[in-house]
Amino acid sequence: MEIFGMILIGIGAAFLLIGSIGIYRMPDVYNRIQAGTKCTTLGSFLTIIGVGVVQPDWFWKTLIIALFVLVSNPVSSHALGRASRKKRISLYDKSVVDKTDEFTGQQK
Amino acid sequence: MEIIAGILVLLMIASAIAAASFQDLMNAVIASCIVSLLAALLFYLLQAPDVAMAEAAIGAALVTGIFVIAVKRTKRFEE
Amino acid sequence: MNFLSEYTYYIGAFSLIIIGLYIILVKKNLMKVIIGFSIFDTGIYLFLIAVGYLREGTAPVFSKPGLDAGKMVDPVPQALVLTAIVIGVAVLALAVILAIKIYAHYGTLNLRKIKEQRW
Amino acid sequence: MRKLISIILLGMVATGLFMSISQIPFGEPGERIGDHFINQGVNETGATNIVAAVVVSYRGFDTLGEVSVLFTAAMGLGAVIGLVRRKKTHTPIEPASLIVYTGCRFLFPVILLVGTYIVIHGHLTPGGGFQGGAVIASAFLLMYLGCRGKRIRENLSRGLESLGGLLFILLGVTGLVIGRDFLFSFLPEGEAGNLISAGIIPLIYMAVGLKVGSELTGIIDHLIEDTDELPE
Repeated sequence: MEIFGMILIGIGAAFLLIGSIGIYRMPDVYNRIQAGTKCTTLGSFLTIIGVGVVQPDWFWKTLIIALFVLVSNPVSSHALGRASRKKRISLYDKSVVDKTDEFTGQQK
Repeated sequence: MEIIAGILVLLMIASAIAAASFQDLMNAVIASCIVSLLAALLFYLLQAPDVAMAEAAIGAALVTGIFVIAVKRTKRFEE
Repeated sequence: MNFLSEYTYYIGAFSLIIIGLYIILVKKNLMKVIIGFSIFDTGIYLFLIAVGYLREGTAPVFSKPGLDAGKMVDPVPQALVLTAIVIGVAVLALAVILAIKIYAHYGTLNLRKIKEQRW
Repeated sequence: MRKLISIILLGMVATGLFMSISQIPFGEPGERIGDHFINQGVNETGATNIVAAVVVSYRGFDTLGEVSVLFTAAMGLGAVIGLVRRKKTHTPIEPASLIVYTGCRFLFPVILLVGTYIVIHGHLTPGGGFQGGAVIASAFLLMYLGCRGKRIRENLSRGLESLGGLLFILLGVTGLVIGRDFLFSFLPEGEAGNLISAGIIPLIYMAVGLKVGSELTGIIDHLIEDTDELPE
């Protein structure tokens, strides 16, 4: 059981590492937000659950914390992305598709 | 544990210097928020969980919110 | 080197206090000065907590039986800092709202340009 | 010139601070006022969290003073805001997107619950009135930012705040009424470690939590209301 928890923590840490490399390597704001959100959500979820598996007393508390992270992290990243889109921060030069106006067009 | 504390202290000093030197006030506010968060971690390492809780809730959320509202209300850039 | 590893927390608190004082004394922008006050506060809290620390001590909470009371860190600085943090945020909000009012009145946050604030 | 004077002054302060700090030993056991609190705190107050015992019981009178400082700061803030009554120009506030709105609506009761838990369990685990009040206020900050337009009534926050202060003072005066000291713990201490124990410490912490939470919420409410009326 403890080894299983350690494996979970290891996978989570690997995802967090990939996420931070992604934040460093990606060219513009939106790609960075995407890399940061996806990798850190899964990474912190797995890490927290792994801690709960290693210490069975804390399992329910860690589950609640993990659910909280699972809800709050995408919402905050969505708010960040929308705000930066509202500020008209330009996309990367080689971006292929931009559907913002299509979605928000009817509001303007 | 001492190495972790040393890294945290170094990061905290770097954030404080960044808060002092940024011209954009919003960046300075975020840097001071990072100072508070790292201070909360150091409080936890110093076996003071009560203070760590208060510092994390206030330094990270409330103070930053107050400063962001104030910066939005006044000028954003330091002249 | 021994000094550095021994006094890590003191060095952090000391640096925060000095940086905060530097911002308060040198910077011209009023909002920056208030940020400096906040950093200065954090340094003082860190210093007080570090003074009360006991090496390899535990937190002053009897969470499970069998904890040794002699190995607990000092609770008095923690209680002091706890109330000081909450009061600090209220005073900070008061300072911020005064800065907003000053901006609404003078149209600037530059302390050199506000006549009554010159030193 | 001014910068030079400042830096010289700063150097002097830094030297003095460094000389005094390097004399203080770090982590060494010594003569501490806290030894009595740690050794006798559980027997005397019944609270397993010694910090809570110190804040509420041993230094309860100071805490009352500190709470009144908080009240004075909030009152001064309200007075300064009311000083200049600008005319209401309703700038349209753009509503948050549906995802943010739903997320905040979902997270708000959860954070409020956590804050209440921290307040109620203050005498058993790390936490208490000040921390829980701050968490509750941050929940309201989230609601103000995420769901623009929703707002608690000002009378409600002011009433809760007054209720908290009044409760604190009433609990203190009750000790005087029954012939003992101010803030005397007149309830039985119970068994240390249970939820209902430690005399009046949980009650006072609840009063403090109510007061701090509504106080900080009121401060944020004032600031945001002032911002929304910005004449563009």
